[in-house]
Amino acid sequence: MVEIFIIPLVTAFLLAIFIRNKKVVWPLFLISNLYILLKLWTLFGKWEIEKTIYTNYELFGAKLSFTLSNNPLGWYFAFFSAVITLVISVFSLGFNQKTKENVAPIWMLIIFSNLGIFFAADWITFFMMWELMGWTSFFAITNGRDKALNEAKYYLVLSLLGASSMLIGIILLGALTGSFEIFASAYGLVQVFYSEKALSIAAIMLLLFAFFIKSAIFPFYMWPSKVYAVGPEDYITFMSSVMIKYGIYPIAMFIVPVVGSLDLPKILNTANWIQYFVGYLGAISAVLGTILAIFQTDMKKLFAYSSVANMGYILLGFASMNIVGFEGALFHAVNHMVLKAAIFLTLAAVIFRTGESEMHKLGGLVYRMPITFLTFLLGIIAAAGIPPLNGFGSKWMIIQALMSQKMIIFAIAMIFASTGAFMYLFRALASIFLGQLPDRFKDIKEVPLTMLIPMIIMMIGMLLIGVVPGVVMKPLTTALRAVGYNVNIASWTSLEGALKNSTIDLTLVFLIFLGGFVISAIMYILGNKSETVPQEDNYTGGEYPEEWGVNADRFNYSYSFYQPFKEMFEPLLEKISIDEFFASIGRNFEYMSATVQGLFRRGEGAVLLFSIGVLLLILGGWII
Amino acid sequence: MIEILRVFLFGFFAIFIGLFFMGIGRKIIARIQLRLGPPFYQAFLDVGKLFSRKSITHNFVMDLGMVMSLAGLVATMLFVPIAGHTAIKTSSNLIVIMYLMAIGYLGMAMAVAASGNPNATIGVSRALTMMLGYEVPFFTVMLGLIIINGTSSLELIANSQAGSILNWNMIKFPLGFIAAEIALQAMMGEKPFDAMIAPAEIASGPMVELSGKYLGLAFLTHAVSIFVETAIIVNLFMGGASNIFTFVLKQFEIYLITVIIEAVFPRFKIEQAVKFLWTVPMSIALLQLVLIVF
Amino acid sequence: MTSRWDVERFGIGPMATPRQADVLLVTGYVSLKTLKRIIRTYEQMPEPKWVLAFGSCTVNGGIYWDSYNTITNLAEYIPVDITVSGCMPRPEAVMDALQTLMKMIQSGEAGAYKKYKENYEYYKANQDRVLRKTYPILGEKLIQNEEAATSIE
Amino acid sequence: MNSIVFLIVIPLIAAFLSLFLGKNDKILAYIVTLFNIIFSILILFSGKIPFNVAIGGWRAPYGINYAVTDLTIFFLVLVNVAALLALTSVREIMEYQFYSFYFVLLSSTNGIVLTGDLFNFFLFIELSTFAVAGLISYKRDRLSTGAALKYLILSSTASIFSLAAIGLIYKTLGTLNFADIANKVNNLNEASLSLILILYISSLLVELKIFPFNMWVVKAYEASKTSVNLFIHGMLGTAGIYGVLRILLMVFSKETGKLTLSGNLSSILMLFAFVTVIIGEIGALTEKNMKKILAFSSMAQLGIVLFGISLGSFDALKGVLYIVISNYLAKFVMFLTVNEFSKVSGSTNYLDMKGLGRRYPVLAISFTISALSLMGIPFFAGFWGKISIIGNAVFSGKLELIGAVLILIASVIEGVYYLRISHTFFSQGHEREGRISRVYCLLPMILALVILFIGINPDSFENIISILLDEIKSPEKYIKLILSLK
Repeated sequence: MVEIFIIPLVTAFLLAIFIRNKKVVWPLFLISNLYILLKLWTLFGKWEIEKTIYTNYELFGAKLSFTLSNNPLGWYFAFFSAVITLVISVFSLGFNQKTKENVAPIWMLIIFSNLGIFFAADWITFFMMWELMGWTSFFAITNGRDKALNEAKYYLVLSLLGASSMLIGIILLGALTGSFEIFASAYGLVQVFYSEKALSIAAIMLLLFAFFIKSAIFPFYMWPSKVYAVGPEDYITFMSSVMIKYGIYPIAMFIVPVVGSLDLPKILNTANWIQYFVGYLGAISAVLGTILAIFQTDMKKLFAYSSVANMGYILLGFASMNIVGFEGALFHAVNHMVLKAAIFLTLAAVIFRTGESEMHKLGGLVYRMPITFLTFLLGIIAAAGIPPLNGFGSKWMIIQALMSQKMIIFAIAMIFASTGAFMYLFRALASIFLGQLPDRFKDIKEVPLTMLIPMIIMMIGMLLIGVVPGVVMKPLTTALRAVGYNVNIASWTSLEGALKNSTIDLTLVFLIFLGGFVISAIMYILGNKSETVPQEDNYTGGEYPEEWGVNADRFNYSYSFYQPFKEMFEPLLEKISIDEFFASIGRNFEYMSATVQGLFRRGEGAVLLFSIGVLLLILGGWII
Repeated sequence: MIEILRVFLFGFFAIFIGLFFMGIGRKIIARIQLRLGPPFYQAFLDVGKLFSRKSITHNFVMDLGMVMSLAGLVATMLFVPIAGHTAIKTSSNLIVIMYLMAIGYLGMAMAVAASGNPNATIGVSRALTMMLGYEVPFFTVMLGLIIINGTSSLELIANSQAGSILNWNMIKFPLGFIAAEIALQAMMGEKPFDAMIAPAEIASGPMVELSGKYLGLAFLTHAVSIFVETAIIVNLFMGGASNIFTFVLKQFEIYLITVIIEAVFPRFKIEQAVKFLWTVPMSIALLQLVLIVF
Repeated sequence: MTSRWDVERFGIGPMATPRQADVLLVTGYVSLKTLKRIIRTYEQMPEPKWVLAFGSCTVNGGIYWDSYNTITNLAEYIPVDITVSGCMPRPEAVMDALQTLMKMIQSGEAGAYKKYKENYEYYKANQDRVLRKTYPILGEKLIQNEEAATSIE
Repeated sequence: MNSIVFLIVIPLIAAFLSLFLGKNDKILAYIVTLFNIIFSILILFSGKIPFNVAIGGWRAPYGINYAVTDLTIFFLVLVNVAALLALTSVREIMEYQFYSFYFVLLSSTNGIVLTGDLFNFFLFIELSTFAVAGLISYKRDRLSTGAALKYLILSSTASIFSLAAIGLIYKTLGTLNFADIANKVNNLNEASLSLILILYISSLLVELKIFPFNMWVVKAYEASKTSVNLFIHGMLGTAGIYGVLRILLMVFSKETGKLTLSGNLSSILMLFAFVTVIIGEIGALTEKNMKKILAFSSMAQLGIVLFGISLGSFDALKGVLYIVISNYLAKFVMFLTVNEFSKVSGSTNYLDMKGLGRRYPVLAISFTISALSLMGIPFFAGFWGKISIIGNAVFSGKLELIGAVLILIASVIEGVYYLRISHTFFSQGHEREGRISRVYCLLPMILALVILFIGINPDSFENIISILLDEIKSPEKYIKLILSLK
């Protein structure tokens, strides 16, 4: 248990020493991740392992202790994030041949905090790891590049604000329940909830605030698009797949059990107001994330908003407070990890070869990078939640749960978001890989083997989870059982729904799809043979495009892809801009800063201010 | 083994019925427009001709995409109960059906975008926008039926309407049926919701670069999609059927409505179409949903 | 060709793109500018393909026989399967021609597209001879200038 | 243990000597400072603590007495170590004025910490004021003269107030001895105690850099040398905090060890505290000059300290001590780093220091660690202070809750500007000619490691703090210690 914490620290230290030597750094990084994964593998089932460090530091009259325990739900998250991290670190091996900066040591620290967050058994440890992740991410995002500074600052501010609110929340919780242990405080909170209603709700809300910030839920949905656009691509892959789940885990671990055990008045006989609160935020994130993703031109921003939408789905699953929805949400967390990692790896590969992340400047890369294309294709099919791949099962479970709880608005929001997902996902596919290949990319090659292997692994992973969901569902249900939920251990192939007669067998779905494919292929083979023509040979109303000065770039339709749709939403989005609101807060602080500096630069007011201070004190002394 | 045979049987049956409907549809439109119209078997001739012609492709994605598109629709079709039968015993889950259908559309979109023709890409962009337009009201209608029946199995919903015609959801929930009909019109890409095809405007949009067997596959995809979509409506609102013949007849009734609307309407611009779908059918569907749930 | 005459009853319909078309109808006089587009369209049609030349203009130039920028005989530039004379031809004549073409296809007579492949040099030479007079619309210089301008940016 | 007086006397003698030694002043300074450190450490380990020394045989409460208790020795060591650390940043040859002022400052800060008499305390504060003013104006340019003048004006105003307060105390209680005042403070009526406190606090807040009494801070930091900054921060600042702890918590406290202020006085004090924090952090937000940033940040940290003190709970006080030690160490690291970097880059603007962190990662990492500690990030010393103060503030009342929230927001702002600077250090910069000797990297690194050590292992510091807290909790021991000599 302790090794998996010591190893990252030691590795981070070694990486920092060898930072200039790339041939040492990235293999070391890989080995360390491999070790963590293997160690986590052996930890499965050993839920009783615990390590406590006692201190003499007193808070509220009790001595603090830091406990790390192998809790099943944490293991579930930690294990799958370790798998993804390992795959990404293989990718980094090839990806970082060209980069000047080196993000490895900081990244290793984040992996340390990652494990810490998932294995923390008390809030103080959790908070410490949480904060560690916040500021290390800042350095990882900037990675010594000035152009990333503003975005990283934005992230840092949100991150620190979240941590601050979490600190107050933890303190409230500790004072209310007399314990900083996560499970004990959850239990205690349920006990004291009715007598200390306002404070308990405040504690829950403050914690939720922090979790929402980290998982980019509605009012804080902008940071992924800002951060992902500028950060180092391999690290961004980690961030978008693993780090964005940090808010999900504590919600599953703490908020859901607590809210689920409370007996709050229900609205319209369906759910209590906390469920609706969480659910509405989730629904808004899903819908808004989708709409904004449709409008993006930068592919990393597009998938950043896609992540926001996916976090919305997960939150909807939690909001249903139904065991199927809960399982579905946790399942979706892992599914999203896998598919987002796959997608971002391909984006990183594209950027590695072309150096371009604006979609309308790309196109036709399928001619040059077919395997990257295939990975991306499977990735977007999974992200769209289309059956033979892995995004479907979890989305299906969440929708089932929402329908069985009669949460109609949320179900409609979910359908809106996942149909809208086709729009932006296809747009990315068409703009990056399909269409005309510009001349400047005529000579690029497929990425090297070290980058191909992780992509192929991700493809297999997505297909495997999609066809045999038990790969994830079995550990998940085992973990949930160990935590104390009354769930059946899932079977390898089928998923249980929340409604009547709604078990689906995903392997069967896959086989049926194969059947359809065979029929279709027969028809295809029956047809006369076809010849391949070059990409320029296109119907253009009889015109020769080159005579009009139209090259491959101009011949692509990919700049304002959904212009009519955009025009429908633009007035709405222009009026309400939370981004602008946050930015104006930042600007106001900067104006104030100039004022304060001016105050200290001039000397005239010194004595006057002194007298004002004294007067204030006198006032304070007199008015009793 | 017998299951594999059933899969093939059902698949080809759907293709057959779909093409048959298409042919009759053309005939009906012609008669509405006071023409003689082609023979009812014209669709079969067209497909036969297309498959026998040589065709051009731009890259392997086009081949893969077209095959995927038909495969997706055929797979969807295998999930839809036809007069209580499905090719393979499944729970015929509605959500699975809705999502599986998407793979067909995705395959088609991918294939045509791979050709690199801007007309095709514009067409796809419109089709996807339209999809967002109709899926939401259609799902809202479905949601009501799912909630009232407590199941998302299409078969169970169809069975629950057994008995007299008064048990049909079409009679019980007329508002929902109307909304679903309008959504179906858009789903089939018929006028007034055919902005994605628009031959005069964007040269038949997605199909602009499809030739020979690729166009043939697109035809077949369209045929199967007609079959699947009408079958879903029949199962949802008209109580399925006891034998295949009645089932196809009911499907044809649904298709007839669509074709008649198609014959007399002009075309919406894409944003008009989406706005229309989100206002009129959506509010009808929501009204129905509210009536059902509360 | 519209609902009054209804060619659809023979299974004939207009198609939006050459990729989907079997028959190319060249209706009316062919200026040099049009010829260029006709050739591109014809070449983009997948085989088998047929050409129906429509009206006198496509056969002998019609009233434009002495125009400086129209061609007089389409068959010199692309292989024509069947021609319809008249200025303008009646719809019945066109339908008749289409029916005849169908019969010719069935009997295997109509295979002019094979000729195009075999005698490509001949057709190409003819095309080049007249098309030398036409220039790119924007002109190559203009394109170059534009590129230069963008590169300066 | 009468030799305790040496701590004050020897620097004073050295101040005279330094007028004649010329270039050997530096050696003298090191000798005297080392003597002070060794002497105070010897006292620490002598096992005689606590003890009391009556000067000239005049026993308390009639004469001046120097009391050495746990709190005293803790701050004594801090002050003297600070003196040594600050001296290491003196590289160039200084004129004798610098050293003589330094010796006066050393003597007076030692005196502030040691004395047990209010008037004596006042005298030492005055002495230190003149020394600091002299040190600030050492550069003799327009800026430093102005800054020194500003400081002098504010300090003299403050000293008038404190003198008035001392007069009032003598009038009402008839004594100026700390212990005696503490013994008799219950006899005072509410109004006179309020008046005395108002007057006295006003003067103390000038040294504590609390808004609106802190107009001198930024200019003084900007105008003076790094070593002088460190004197102000490490010696004067630390001694000032000691004064506040001793006088507010142990002398003028009616309730045991608590800050008992009449009515809204404590609320006003708290208001000052968190306004200072906010002002300090906001002021630093867009500042480019590193010295000014650090000055603003010092203000903010001392604001947090005052906030913790005015909360009036021992848990919060523990947090205050953590903040004090974290700020003490971190500012040293930062000033030393900035000193080295500004020598290489030739300016104190942090944008000019771009890329230096890549060449001198040890310094830049030490700076980052200090910044994180000031922000109160876990694994660094400041966290234990922050969690304690915030934790106690949340449940104390509405104003305290607002204060806690504001302080948290302020720490976010602090994070923005500090980590921005760290980022600038680590970003790609251009080549420079100057070099920094590795030796100079060593000290910041050690201090940063101490911060890290306390952060990871709070036990190491917790024991010391609990001893200090025990003393503050029971002032009657202090009273007994001094008055039992009678």
